[in-house]
This record gives sequence, C-alpha cells and structure tokens, in this order.
Amino acid sequence: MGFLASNHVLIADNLVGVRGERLLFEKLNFELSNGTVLYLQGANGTGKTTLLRTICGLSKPYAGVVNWCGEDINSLAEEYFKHVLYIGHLPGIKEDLTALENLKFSLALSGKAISANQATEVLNMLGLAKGLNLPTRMLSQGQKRRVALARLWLQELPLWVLDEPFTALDVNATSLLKQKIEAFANEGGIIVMTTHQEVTLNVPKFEQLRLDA
Amino acid sequence: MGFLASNHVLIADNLVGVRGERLLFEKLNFELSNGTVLYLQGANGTGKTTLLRTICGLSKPYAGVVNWCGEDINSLAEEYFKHVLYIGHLPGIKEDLTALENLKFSLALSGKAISANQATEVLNMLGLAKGLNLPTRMLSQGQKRRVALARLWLQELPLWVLDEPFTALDVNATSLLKQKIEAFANEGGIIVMTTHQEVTLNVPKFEQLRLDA
Amino acid sequence: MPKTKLTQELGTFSVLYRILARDIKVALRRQSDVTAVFFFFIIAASLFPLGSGADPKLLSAMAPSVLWVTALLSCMLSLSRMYSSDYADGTLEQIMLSNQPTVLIVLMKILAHWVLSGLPLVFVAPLIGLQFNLSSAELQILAVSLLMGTLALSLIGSIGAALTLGIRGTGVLIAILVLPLYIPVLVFGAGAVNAASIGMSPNGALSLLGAVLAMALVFAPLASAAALKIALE
Amino acid sequence: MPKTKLTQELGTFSVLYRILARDIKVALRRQSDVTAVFFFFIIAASLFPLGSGADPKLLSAMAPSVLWVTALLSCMLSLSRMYSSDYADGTLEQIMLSNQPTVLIVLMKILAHWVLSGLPLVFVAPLIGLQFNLSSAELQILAVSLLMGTLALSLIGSIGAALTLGIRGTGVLIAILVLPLYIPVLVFGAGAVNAASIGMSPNGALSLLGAVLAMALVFAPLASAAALKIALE
Amino acid sequence: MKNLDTKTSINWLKYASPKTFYPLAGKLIPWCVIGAVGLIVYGLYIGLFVAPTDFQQGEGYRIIFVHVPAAWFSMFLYLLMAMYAGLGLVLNARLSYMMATAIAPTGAMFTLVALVTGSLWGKPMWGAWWVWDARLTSELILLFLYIGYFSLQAAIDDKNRADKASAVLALVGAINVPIIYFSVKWWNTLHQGASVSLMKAPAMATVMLKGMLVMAIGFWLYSIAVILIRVRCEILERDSKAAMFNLGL
Ligand code: HEM
Ligand SMILES: Nc1ncnc2c1ncn2[C@@H]1O[C@H](COP(=O)(O)OP(=O)(O)OP(=O)(O)O)[C@@H](O)[C@H]1O
Ligand SMILES: Nc1ncnc2c1ncn2[C@@H]1O[C@H](COP(=O)(O)OP(=O)(O)OP(=O)(O)O)[C@@H](O)[C@H]1O
Ligand SMILES: [Mg+2]
Ligand SMILES: [Mg+2]
Repeated sequence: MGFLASNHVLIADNLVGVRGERLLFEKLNFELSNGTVLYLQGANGTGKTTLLRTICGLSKPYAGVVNWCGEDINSLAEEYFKHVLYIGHLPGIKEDLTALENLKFSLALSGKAISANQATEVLNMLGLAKGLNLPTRMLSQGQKRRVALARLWLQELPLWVLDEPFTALDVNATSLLKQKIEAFANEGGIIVMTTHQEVTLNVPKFEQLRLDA
Repeated sequence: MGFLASNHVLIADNLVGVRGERLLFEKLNFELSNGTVLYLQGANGTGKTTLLRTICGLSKPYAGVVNWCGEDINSLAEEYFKHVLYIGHLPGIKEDLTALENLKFSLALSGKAISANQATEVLNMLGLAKGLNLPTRMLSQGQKRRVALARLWLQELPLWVLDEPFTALDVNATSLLKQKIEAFANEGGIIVMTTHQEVTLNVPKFEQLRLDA
Repeated sequence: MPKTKLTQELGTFSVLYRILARDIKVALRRQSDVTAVFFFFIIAASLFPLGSGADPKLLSAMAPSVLWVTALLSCMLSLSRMYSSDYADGTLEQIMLSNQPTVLIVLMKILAHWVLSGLPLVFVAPLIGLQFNLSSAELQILAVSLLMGTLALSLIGSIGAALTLGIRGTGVLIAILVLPLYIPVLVFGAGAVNAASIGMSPNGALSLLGAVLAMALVFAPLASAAALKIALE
Repeated sequence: MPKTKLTQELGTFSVLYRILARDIKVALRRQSDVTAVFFFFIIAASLFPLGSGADPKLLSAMAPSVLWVTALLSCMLSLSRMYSSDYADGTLEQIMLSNQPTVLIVLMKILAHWVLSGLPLVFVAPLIGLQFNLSSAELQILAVSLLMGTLALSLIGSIGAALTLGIRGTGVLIAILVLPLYIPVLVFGAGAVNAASIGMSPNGALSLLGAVLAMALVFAPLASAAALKIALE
Repeated sequence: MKNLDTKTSINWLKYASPKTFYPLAGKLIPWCVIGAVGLIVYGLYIGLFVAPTDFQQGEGYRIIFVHVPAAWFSMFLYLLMAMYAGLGLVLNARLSYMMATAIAPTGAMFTLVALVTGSLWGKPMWGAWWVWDARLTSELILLFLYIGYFSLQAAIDDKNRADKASAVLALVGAINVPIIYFSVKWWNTLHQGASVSLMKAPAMATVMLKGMLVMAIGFWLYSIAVILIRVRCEILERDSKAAMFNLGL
C-alpha cells in the first residue's frame, strides 16, 4: 500500500489532560513509528477517550504538544486530518442512509471516491450483505458498528485512532477486525487504540500505556 | 432475600419474532425457573435484543406468548413489571442529574424508596465515589454504565433481563457484576442475558440458546 | 450481602410526585429550558410590531390573535422536549416498565411540561398585552383564557410529542400534527379576548374552552400513553 | 488484500458537491422534512385569521408582518436540524476531520438548509398572500424579499444552530439566540412589502436587505465553523 | 429447550386476511369504475344541462354539483378512515390499517376539490377567493388533518409502527371534527347564509337534489374503486418485500 511506504512518526510531548477540574494524565510522552500499535489501558474514567481525542486533534491538550512527522498538529490543522482515521464511541453514520451511502460519504469527506462495487464487496465481507438496502437505523447495534468500521478497509490513511473498536461485535466480526489491524500494522500503519477486552495482536511493535487514577 | 423465596417461572411459548418484514426467530420455547441463567448467543443482528425486549414486554411478539408464573404477561400488564428489571443498550440515566439522583429515581419508578446512605454505599462500592456530585454527563462511558447497573444491587426484583451488561466495563467492574449475577442466581433469581464476551458463570442452572441467521 | 430489606415501598401518589419533581428538577438544573419558552414568547410577540410599522390602532386590533398565536407557538416549540430526552437515554423504557399505570405517569409528565412552559406565559402575557395597548378587562380575560388554554395545549401537544418520538427533524413534524388540533383552543381562547375587546361577554367562549380542556384531560393522556407504547415497540 | 489503490482522489469541488447532495438526499428520503417546513408555514399563517375573527381589512393590514414573521419562524424551527443529527451520530466529528476547509463545508450545509426550507417558502407565500387579500404588486415584493431574506435567515441561523449543539431542548434556545439577529432581516423584508402596500418604492428596504445578506454571507460561515469546533471539544 | 428456527418463510397472505380480500377486491373494481363513470357523467349532464339557470347567481352556481358532494365526501372519508384506524388498533388487523392508509389520499383529494371549487365560486359570490368563515376554515383544518396523517406515515419507515402511530392520530383528529363543526355557531357565517338562500328556490330544489345525489353516489363508487386499487398495491408491495427478505436478499 503506497500510502504506508513513507516514514511517519507520532510524538506526544509532555501531554497533560484535564477534564472539568480533574487532572487525568500528566507529562505523557511517547513516540510511535511505522508498524506500532499503542494499546491504552486503564480503568473506567481514567482518560483514555480524552487522550485519543487529543491525539487526533478534536480536543486541545491542557498542556503539551502532539507532533506528526515533526510538526505540531495544531499548526498542521486540516493537513493533519489527511492522515488520521478516528473511530470513537459514536458510530458516525447517518441512520437515514443505507450502509453503502454512509460508507461512500465517509470516504468523500476525506476526499476519496470509490466505486459502488468495491464498497459493496467490503460490506459483504463484513457480513452486511442482507442489510445493504436498509436505512442503518434498522440495523442491530453490532451491525451499525460494522458499517462504521468498514472505513478501515477503504480509507487509506496511515494513522488509526480507535476507541473500543470491539464493542458490540460478535466473535466473527472481532476476528475480522483483529486481522485487519494486524495487516495494517505489518504494512507500516500506526494505531492507537483502547479496549477493555483481552487482545493479543501479532504486530511488529506492540506498546502498552496504562493510565491510572 | 425474601422476594426470591417463592417460586417463579418464565415460559416462552412458541414465540415468533419479526422486525420490519424479516423473520428473526420462530417457534421459540423455553421454561426458566428459580436460579436459572439463560444465556442468549448469536451473531450481530440475529434478534437477541428483540427477544429480550419481547420477554420484558416492551415489544409484542409477532406470535406466541410469554408467561410469567402461569399468566400471559400481556394480561398481567403493570403487574408483571413489578417483577422485571431490564437493562438495555441504553443506560436509562438522565445526564443532567447526579448518579445518586438517578439511582433514587430509578428505584422510585418501581415503587421503592431508599435512603441516601444506602445508595451512596452501593455507588461507592461500584467505584463511583469521586463522581457522586457530578452530573452523569461528565462521566466516562464506563462510569455511566456503572450508574445504570447500580440498580441491580438495590432493586429487589426476581427477573433480570440484561442486554450486553458488560459493555464498556473495565476488568474490575466486570468481575463485580459477575459476582452479583452469580449471587442473585444462587439465591433463586432468574436471569436472561446476552453478551459477546466469554462468560463462565457459577450458577445453579446455566442454559444457552443460540439464535441463528 | 445483607438479608434485610434494602428498600421501602412507595405508594402510587409518592411515585407520581417523584416523577413530577424529577422533571421539574432536571429542567431547573438547565435553567435555559425554563427561561427559554418565556423569552421566546416575549421576543416573538415583539416581532410583530417590528414587522408592521407602528400604527397603534392596528396593533391593538392585532393583539389578541398575535398574543394567542405566539403563546401557542411557544408551547408548541417546547413540545419536542417532552419525551425525547427520556427516549434517547432509555429512561422512557424504564418508565414504561414502572409498576404504575402509564396513563398516570404520562399525566405527570404533561403537568410538568405545563408548569414549566404554559404557566409562566399566563403571567407575562398581560405584561406584553400592555405594550399592545390592551385594556385591563382584556388583559384579565387574556390571563384567564391562557390559564385554561395552555393546559389544554400541553395535553394535546403531548399526543404529537409521543407520536413523533424517535423521528428525526421532529420539531416541524410535531407542529403539523398538533396545530390543527390546537385550533379550537385558539379560536375559543382568542375569541374570548376579542369578545372582551368589543365589549361583549367572553363567557360563551370561555366555557367552550373549558369543554375542550375537559375533553383533553380525559383523552390526551390515554392517546399519549398508547402512542408511547407504539414508539417503543 | 489488493495492493493497488482502492480509491481515487476527489477535488475540493467534488467533495463540497457531495456534502450538499448528501444533505438533500437525506432530507428527501424522509420527505416529511422537506414538506414539513412548507406546511408549517401554511398552517401557522392560517392561525392568525382564526385568532382575529374575519375582518378582511384588518387581515390585509396584518398580512405583511404576519407572513414575514411566520416565514421567519418556519425557517427557525428547522434550524435545530441543521447540525444536530450529524452531531448525535458522530458524523460531525468526521466532517471536522475532513481535509477540506471547515468554512466551505459549513457553507454547503447552510445552502442545503436554504434549498430545503427557505426556497419553498418563496413559492407558497404569494399563495397564502392571496388568502389575505394582498394585491399583485405586494405579492411580487413579498416573493422577492423572501428570496433574499430566507437565505440570510439560513446563514444567520446556522450560527445559532452551531452554538447550541449538543444542548438538550435546543429548539427554544436557538430561537432566543437567533431571533434578535433576525430582526434586521425582518424589518427590511416586511418593510419592503409594507412600502409596496402603501404605494411607496420598496427599493430602499430591499437594498438594505441585500446588504444584510452580503454581510451574513461573509461572516456567518466563519462564525458557524468556529462554533462547531467549540461544540466538539 | 431448542430453537426450532428453521426459517420457513412466513406466508404473509396467510397471516393477514388480505389473502381472501385481494381477489375479491379485484372483482369489485371494474364494476365500481363503470358505475362511477356512468353516474358522474349523468350527474354532470343534469347539473350542466337539465337544471335551470339560477336567476340570482347565473350559470356559476352549477359548480354546486361538484362542490357539495366533494365536501360531503371529504368529511365522510375522514370518519371512515378513523374508523378503520380504530379497528386496526383494536383487532391488530393489517388489512384495516391498509384500508385507512388507502382512504387518506382520496379524502384529501375531495377536500382539496371542495376548497378549490368553493373558492372559484366564492370569487363571483363574495368578491373574494377566500374568507375566514367557519365552514371554510373547518374544511381547511380537515385538509391539515389529512396532511398530518400523511406526514406522520411518511416520517416513520417501520411500516408496523407507522400504521399504529398514524391510526392514533386519525382517531384523535376524529374527536376534533365535531368540535370544529359545532364552532360554526360561534362565528361569522357567510357560507351558511348563501346556501340557505339558494335552497329556498323551491322549483329548483328537486332537480338539484337529484343531480347532487347522483354525483354523490358516483363519487362514492369512484372512492371505492380507487381505495381498493390502492389496497391491492399495498398488499402486493408488502408481500413482495416480505418474500425478498425471506429469500435472504
Ligand atoms: C373555499 C370555499 C368553500 C369551502 C371550503 C366550502 C365548504 C363546504 C362544505 C364543507 C360543505 C358541506 C357542508 C355540509 O354538508 O353541511 C359545503 C356545502 C355547501 N356549500 Fe360550500 N364551501 C366553499 C364555498 C362556497 C361558496 C362560495 C358557496 C356559494 C355561495 C357555497 C355553497 C355551498 C352550498 C349551497 C352547500 C350545500 C348546502 C349546505 O349543506 O348548506 N360554498 N361547502
Ligand atoms: N426498527 C427496525 N425495523 C426493521 N428491522 C429492524 C429494526 N430494528 C432492528 N431490525 C432488524 O432486526 C434484526 C435483529 O436486531 P437485534 O437488535 O435484535 O439484533 P441483536 O441480536 O441484538 O444484534 P447485536 O448483537 O448486533 O446487538 C437486525 O437484523 C435488524 O436489521
Ligand atoms: N465534559 C466533561 N466535563 C468534566 N469531566 C469530564 C467530562 N467528560 C469526561 N469527564 C471526566 O473525565 C474522565 C475521563 O473520561 P474519559 O471518557 O476520557 O475516560 P475513559 O478512560 O475513556 O473511560 P471509559 O473506559 O469508561 O470509556 C472521567 O473521569 C470523567 O468523569
Ligand atoms: Mg472511553
Ligand atoms: Mg443487540
């Protein structure tokens, strides 16, 4: 995959995270290069979601800087968003549109067009064949998550930020996702993720970071 | 626990479940007595949530009857609700109220009053001590789930219907919940639940039901 | 695990009281909700003089219809809030699973809505009426007609709110469903004020308004409860 | 896993076009959204005569302010829909993470809102005007002033919609934020029609309306984009 | 305890009584169409050629032969729709909901016809296309009620829920109809007066009554035909969707 060929580095430099009046993490430093999975751990409410949103630029850190390939993401602004794929607690899909329409729109947002065939192929692979023409409102919890995750197979971006991606997925979907994550890291992608489930990932570099109350 | 002393039976009699124009399950029969855990399994979108909502009377089955202690729950109506505790995908808490206020209101809905002390004790036990005076909006995903689950410790009802109760919980909270479920079943409670995580429960009767597409 | 009873039983009345109190508490906590209907009424009513230039005769002739229509629209605007947040966060499921009759619970939620959005208008409307040069007899009838009328509006509106639950873009849809049903309330309410302003007795219109209110009190909670059950299915 | 490129690059223009198209598609899919603003306007405008009895002279004197205020309220009612569903389901986060300038994306969303809720009013308003006995000169000016005015309303309203994002009971709060900003639009828009109805030239009022529109075109997307960023933090 | 789920497809025609209804309706439709066309042509003939010119209103009054029957049916069909909706809720019968859904467009059409013919007539009679009189207003509200019914149904895409929710609305609206109707007394009533003076011309009354009745029966047959056609389409559509899902498409 061409977009993973070049070297990318994500650096957290003395990050401090505060929500409300509460200090969540302090002086956080890490450096992630091609092929690394950073696995955030921590009990409920220790600031994992906050850190992920900071990394992809949705929240500003209380102090400290996130660096992408040597530049502050704040000054990169939209330029940075060309490299990040974020999937959070919310699925980010429109309930009135079908799975296919949702997928095509997500891609358009990051400036990509895709053929209906290719999109359908991915959705079928994710076990959504039956619901292709239904508005996603009519899908079950897990099916909605699958639609949201379909972007991982199509949106060719070098940094993934995933907040509890395994939520609501059944065994089958969980293993598909795990494989995809491994393939991506093996080809040089960078992933920051969290999950409360046990994971063992077969990737070049697997780092763990525990946030604690 | 006095409310678990008498014998309860939940019977599904030829249940047929339909969503939209799609048949989800057909001719489903089971009988659950004191101390039984019914563990629903099935891939995403096979109708677990639909079945749970049917069991607690929120959705009407397309055909068939749910019986509680020998009577159709449809004719029991509000009388039946005195026996069921349902926790679904949605937490059922008001984001503007504090954890304590939410808990007291949930109990009031089922006609119970509780002292602030006792409620606080349960919330502390669930690791929410720090957030007691915050509106629940400010809690993390997992903390919100804990607030919703706190009712299990206080609302003395003989039938629990739990839809993916372990979602978003960390290791600690998961084990607390598992213990509570086991204690409840051992004392004679009936539980119908689903989860995509592996569970091994040490209960008198553990039955599995697989819904399949 | 204590073997004693953890909780005390509550009677129907206490449960209903708690439902009412909670709704009001939640609204007061985000003060914006309470003040908002209020300010909307004031601002919207003030738009009409702006749109029509400043002819005082025209203004006082317009006043009954403008004030009543504005009151009606303000009540309507806050309708979508009635059940939607309970629906979105799953509280409504829990409410339906309560061991109290749904109709009574619904009635409490309607009362809470009225206390928070209808009742305040009864007090400001006469103040705004002063700006439109209404006489004190007219102002009095305005207040009385609004007192009965806004309760009817909350009751009838509740049906629309329940029917449109969980549907996106609800605001406008509720309006369409509810406005035709609001028309009798408007006609008798504004009719009473109009009668007062031409020196006739407003009693006929007021007693018709009372009849509408009585009907709404009986049927609206039933219809809303049915609609809520359908929405959750 | 194919090693070829799966996707093609899209230019800014195509991305913007797709955003506009998607918003319109979502709305058309639930036809109710499109028809709803429309019918709200018709129904609400018909409420005023009901409240005021049937004096045709009073009606045609009220007409410019009533029609303009109603148009304004109908546009306002649909504002809360502008970003809220994108926010609730997480699409907005994805939109902010798009590689296109947020301001342009916001402008597209505003345009979609106008096409769906402002533009239709330009066509019905004259029909309703007939019911109020307006002359054809007045009807013409009404249409022209609404054409410019509703676009300004969508632009300005977008700021309010963005500011109130994620706040419950939004409908009424937006109203409060936005109504004061709507006043110049109302004054010049209804002013033009009023001028026409007393036989004066409406050009002055119309060109002031144009100035307001131009200002809104420049500043509203900027302000909305900033508000959206804040809402998501 | 075993899941007997063998996925035999649900036979939708068996579960709802539409199965027997469908062919029956098919047989009725042609007769209704023939009757409707015949009666409406005959009614128009009476109205346009047989009935004498009114000495007060000239030829314009002939619009009454469309206006009055249309106004009757606008109200009658609403009540019918509410009745079917109510039956649907009580019996949980699919066919009842389909009937209610099918009646609505025709009812709305007659309402619109009454409004348009009325205002066409109003221009020469009252010098205005529209006055805010009780009769006229109540007809307008009726149109809004129909519109609300459509809008709600269009906004909900779960058919089952759409049926039930709009049925509740139809019933609530029906309570409103008599209220609006009796409000006539409390209002300025331009419409009533005009009609009464017209009906006083005794020579004309019998011909006119005959014409209007013929038209009314024609409208009735037309309504039945159109409603049955719509219900048949609805049955087919729902059935084919059901089949599609069961084939795992
Ligand atoms: C848009 C305008 C109008 C509307 C909405 C309208 C509506 C109606 C309605 C709903 C009815 C049925 C009432 C019933 O059966 O009790 C009716 C009947 C009738 N209308 Fe109209 N009408 C309009 C204009 C007119 C005009 C301009 C005339 C003639 C001057 C007229 C003459 C009549 C007559 C003679 C009847 C039947 C007699 C009766 O039942 O009183 N209508 N109209
Ligand atoms: N409102 C609806 N209209 C039509 N079909 C629906 C609706 N809601 C759900 N469905 C369909 O019903 C099926 C079962 O949904 P349900 O939520 O019961 O699944 P589930 O077993 O709980 O799945 P998950 O594990 O993903 O939570 C799904 O295939 C879904 O597409
Ligand atoms: N809007 C807010 N205002 C104040 N405090 C907040 C707000 N949102 C979250 N918090 C607090 O920030 C802390 C971290 O929240 P965060 O969502 O990052 O946790 P998390 O590690 O993702 O937890 P979980 O595993 O439950 O998802 C929590 O303790 C929460 O109480
Ligand atoms: Mg989190
Ligand atoms: Mg589920």
